[in-house]
Amino acid sequence: MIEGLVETVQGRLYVPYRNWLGKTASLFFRELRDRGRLMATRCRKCEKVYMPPRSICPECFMEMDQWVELPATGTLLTYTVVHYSYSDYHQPRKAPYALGIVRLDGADTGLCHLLGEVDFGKLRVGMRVEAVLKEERKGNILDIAYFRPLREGSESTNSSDSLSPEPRAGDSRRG
Amino acid sequence: MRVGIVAVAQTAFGVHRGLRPQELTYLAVKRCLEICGLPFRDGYEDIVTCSSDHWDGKTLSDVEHGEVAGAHLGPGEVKVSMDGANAVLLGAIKILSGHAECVLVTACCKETQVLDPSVIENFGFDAPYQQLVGLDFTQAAALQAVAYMSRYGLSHKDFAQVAVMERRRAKENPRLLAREDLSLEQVMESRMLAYPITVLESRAPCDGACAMVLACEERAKELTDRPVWIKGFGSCYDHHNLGDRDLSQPFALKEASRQAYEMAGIKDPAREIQIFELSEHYSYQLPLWMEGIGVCREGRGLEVLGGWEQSVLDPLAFNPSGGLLGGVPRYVAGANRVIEAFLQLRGEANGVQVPGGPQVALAHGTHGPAGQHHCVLILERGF
Amino acid sequence: MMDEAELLAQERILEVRFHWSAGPYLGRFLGMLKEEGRLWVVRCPGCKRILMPPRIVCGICYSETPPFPKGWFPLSGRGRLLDWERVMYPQMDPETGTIRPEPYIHGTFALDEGVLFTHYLGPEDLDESTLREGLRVEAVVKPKEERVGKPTDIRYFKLVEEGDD
Amino acid sequence: MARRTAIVGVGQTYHKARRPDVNIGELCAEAAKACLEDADLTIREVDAFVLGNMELFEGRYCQDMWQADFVGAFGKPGIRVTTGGTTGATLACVAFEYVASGVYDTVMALGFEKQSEGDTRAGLKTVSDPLWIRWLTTGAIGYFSRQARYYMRETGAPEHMGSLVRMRLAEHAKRNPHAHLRLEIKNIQEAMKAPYLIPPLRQTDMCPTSEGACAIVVTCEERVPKMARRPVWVKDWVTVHKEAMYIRGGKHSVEDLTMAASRLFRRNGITKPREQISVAEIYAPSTWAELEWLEAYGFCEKGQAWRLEEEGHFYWNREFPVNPSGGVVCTNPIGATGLIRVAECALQLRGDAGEHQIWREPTLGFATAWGGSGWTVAVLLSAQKE
Repeated sequence: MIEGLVETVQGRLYVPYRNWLGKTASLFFRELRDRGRLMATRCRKCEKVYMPPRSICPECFMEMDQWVELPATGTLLTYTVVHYSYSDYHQPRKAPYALGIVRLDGADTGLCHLLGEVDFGKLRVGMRVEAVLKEERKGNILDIAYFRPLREGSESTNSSDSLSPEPRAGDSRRG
Repeated sequence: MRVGIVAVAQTAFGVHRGLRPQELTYLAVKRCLEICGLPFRDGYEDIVTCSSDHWDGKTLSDVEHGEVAGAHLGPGEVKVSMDGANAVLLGAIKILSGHAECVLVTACCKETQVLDPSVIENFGFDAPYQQLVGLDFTQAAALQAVAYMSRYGLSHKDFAQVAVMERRRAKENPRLLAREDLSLEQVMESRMLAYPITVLESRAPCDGACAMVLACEERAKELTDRPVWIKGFGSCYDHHNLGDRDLSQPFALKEASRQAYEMAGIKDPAREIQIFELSEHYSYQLPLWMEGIGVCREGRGLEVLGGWEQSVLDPLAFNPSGGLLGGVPRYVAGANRVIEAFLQLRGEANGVQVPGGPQVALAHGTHGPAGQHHCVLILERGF
Repeated sequence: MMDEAELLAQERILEVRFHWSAGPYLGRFLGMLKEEGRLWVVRCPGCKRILMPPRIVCGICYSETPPFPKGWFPLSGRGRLLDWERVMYPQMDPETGTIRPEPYIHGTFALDEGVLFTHYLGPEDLDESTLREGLRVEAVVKPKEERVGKPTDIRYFKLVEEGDD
Repeated sequence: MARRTAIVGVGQTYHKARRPDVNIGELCAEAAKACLEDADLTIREVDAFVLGNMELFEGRYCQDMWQADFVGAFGKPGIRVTTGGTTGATLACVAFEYVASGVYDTVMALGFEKQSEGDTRAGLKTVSDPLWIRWLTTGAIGYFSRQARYYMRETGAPEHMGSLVRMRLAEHAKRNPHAHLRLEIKNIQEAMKAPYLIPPLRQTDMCPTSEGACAIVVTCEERVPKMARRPVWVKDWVTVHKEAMYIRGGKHSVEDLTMAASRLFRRNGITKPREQISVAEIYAPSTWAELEWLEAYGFCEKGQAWRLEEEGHFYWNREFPVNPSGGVVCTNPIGATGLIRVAECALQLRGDAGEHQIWREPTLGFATAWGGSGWTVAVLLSAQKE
């Protein structure tokens, strides 16, 4: 260090924000929180079903007011395994953890979310997955705990039944 | 009317612990104006700066960058808060509009002063659905890389080879910091960030600034006898929700380059363009962007790059500079692509000059998660 | 409109740590303040104004500033009160997200060397009714062991008697 | 200029203190839709987008990425420009340049702010250099209280002038359905009951923090005949910046405003601004600034503005209407504020301003934005092509 010279100064930005989610997302999260349902919006013009739901169809620039309930099952469009931790506050899990984009059955778009109960080495694009909901839900996207691989033979389960709660510690149902 | 690039300058890219962001911009501006002999402030009617409040840690980051570029009671100033290629694009538009004859374009980012880059990027995802999942741009890129791999049966090793190739070129480029080769093993075994992206396959954060002077045709010819013309440009937004996109298809890049080709009158880019300076922030992006600009078939970018696919294009046409992986700051990135393309067309790309006197070049910049926004410029040698 | 109780918001804190470079100009100003407790400045070689704080280039005449110590000199730290205001509203500190205690008096000073400076006007129990433009002021610098190389190494500016300095 | 450009559509949201029913994207969508409706265009007919706001005010990083899907920018060219307080007007200028360049025919500029989502004062404090006096700055309130004191001292304006300006703006805002603050102020005694922020600046003298968005559509001469609305022609625009203000103190400086206006007027043959210009929508964050800045722009002599104000000269139905929309003091979604000035000016020139339509047949309109370290953007609009 040179005397009489300050080379660097440590500082930070620390500002809290409160972003409103809007009517559409609020309705989606309330349905998810209170009834455990996954609701999507549908464009009357192009008939695309948007999950996560939005109020405006980005392609047609039309307002969407049709709601469609979707099953908890879907297909993995892509995935990654995150190996670094940058913030306990911003990252929902400790690394390593898997992330993916899931297209729920009946939707035209994918939802980006965590993948759980899965061997990282067995992740494949196209694999069938289902949503696992948290028991205590707060009204945000992490009310879905994660998506996990659908076990063979469980495909026939009807939509709302497959919304099984998150397994508790010691829960042996899933082996 | 044509828009000419008459002079360019860059600071060294690296860790500049001893300099403030505006001091970096000043050094680039000073050098650039010296090159073309324009006076400060009075030599140009408009300034386009490019920086970010988040990365400078300061609302109105252009207060400082504008000041050292000569904005005090002089030319107008506007700040582009996205990749630097867009600043060049806006500079060209200002001249085409007739509102300015000469425009100074600057870009600066001091990435190494930010200790939490991923936190900033996390705020780049929409509040309701994507932010809480903890995404940052590396994770979004990794999702794109896997989608690309799985669609065309590519492997991580393929992408690692891109990093090796780029490093081989980067070490010849005196404007970049990298001086040593990387082996495939080194790349593959470097720290995995998010599968399949390792730390050596992602752009190294660094500090730096660049500046360039754009001028209308008449002024450009006065200021230099070797102008480079901006013949065309285009830009395009893709969807924000990652799941709305087919990540293996750079739709927005296809659209941006289509606009640029149309404006430049280019019908067959692979035959008409000799240099492609693309913004690959991660190794997998180089082949993917090559497909996006329409010079090779979908899924064949790696083959063309490796020289295995029959193509009119030499693999050396793509990022002869060594690309961004060798360390070019964000925001500066796209403008740096323009500068490297400019140097190639002028025959001044010391160390990495492509032989044969290239006539036309493409420069590309991208912004947002997994290439949500793309900007493409076509440059032509004007002498 | 939906009942507001049914509308959701998401709270997030943007906390980004920075390692700001102070550069050879401001860094020198801060470093000398820490070292000597004095305000070292430099005159613009072009328009001759004092650059406060020192910076790489004069924003008005575009002359490049010589690096320390050529042309640099310390200010006396004395001057006259130009303007002040009692800040009476709560303000969030963007470095901590906390609300700073109010009120305090914020002063602008014309230093004797012909340059403006701005700082707290103290001490805390200063009687605002005694203030008027043109009063003599002087910087109160923290003792060396408390100085860290920030402008707050000056505790505040205090009023001094005319001719006291 | 390469091509003539005209504003052929404007749209804005109803500005409020909070909009919990919409997220940022949805707020912008409202303005984009209103604008397209006004122009009777579909989104397909818009060739490019110019987007902007204050970067740190909602905390969002590269906000345009999220916004794009909500304003119809998906699959279209676009750029994000952010210049602080002047952002809105800069958006308009960049849109003019996009069209004038001949590259894009029809361009939408859209600015917004959703100030309840962050802390505006903390956001504004970060304008200051983190290593210099960020810990000390008093933000806009300190600045404009000094400005008010300075104006009073220099011109002899009495202390009630701020409230008198506010009464005019309140009257204007009442007539503008989009305005945010719609105070009923019966008389000057009532106006002067408002509490001080820093004397002589009262709460009612300062701009609020609003949520809202504004959009305009700009098109080229060739396309104008096909448009539904009467075009408002863009005559000229100018940007003037000042050096970074390391220390805000001493005399208030308005040289940026003066230089911007004089450049604009000189280039366009305006020698008697108050006679030749029919309406001014100026970006003045406080009532006192409005008075001083009218003088700085050259609309009246120094010290004359408050006297004209006392005579009621600046009301919407009088000789020289200033801020018939209610101005920034009534409505301030920062990233949109400058654009609202341009949009309101265009509405006046078109004769579509409704209850706050100015009385005479307007010819020229003057819109400004102010921000940064003392920056001005000024735009000159014309009802006639020539």
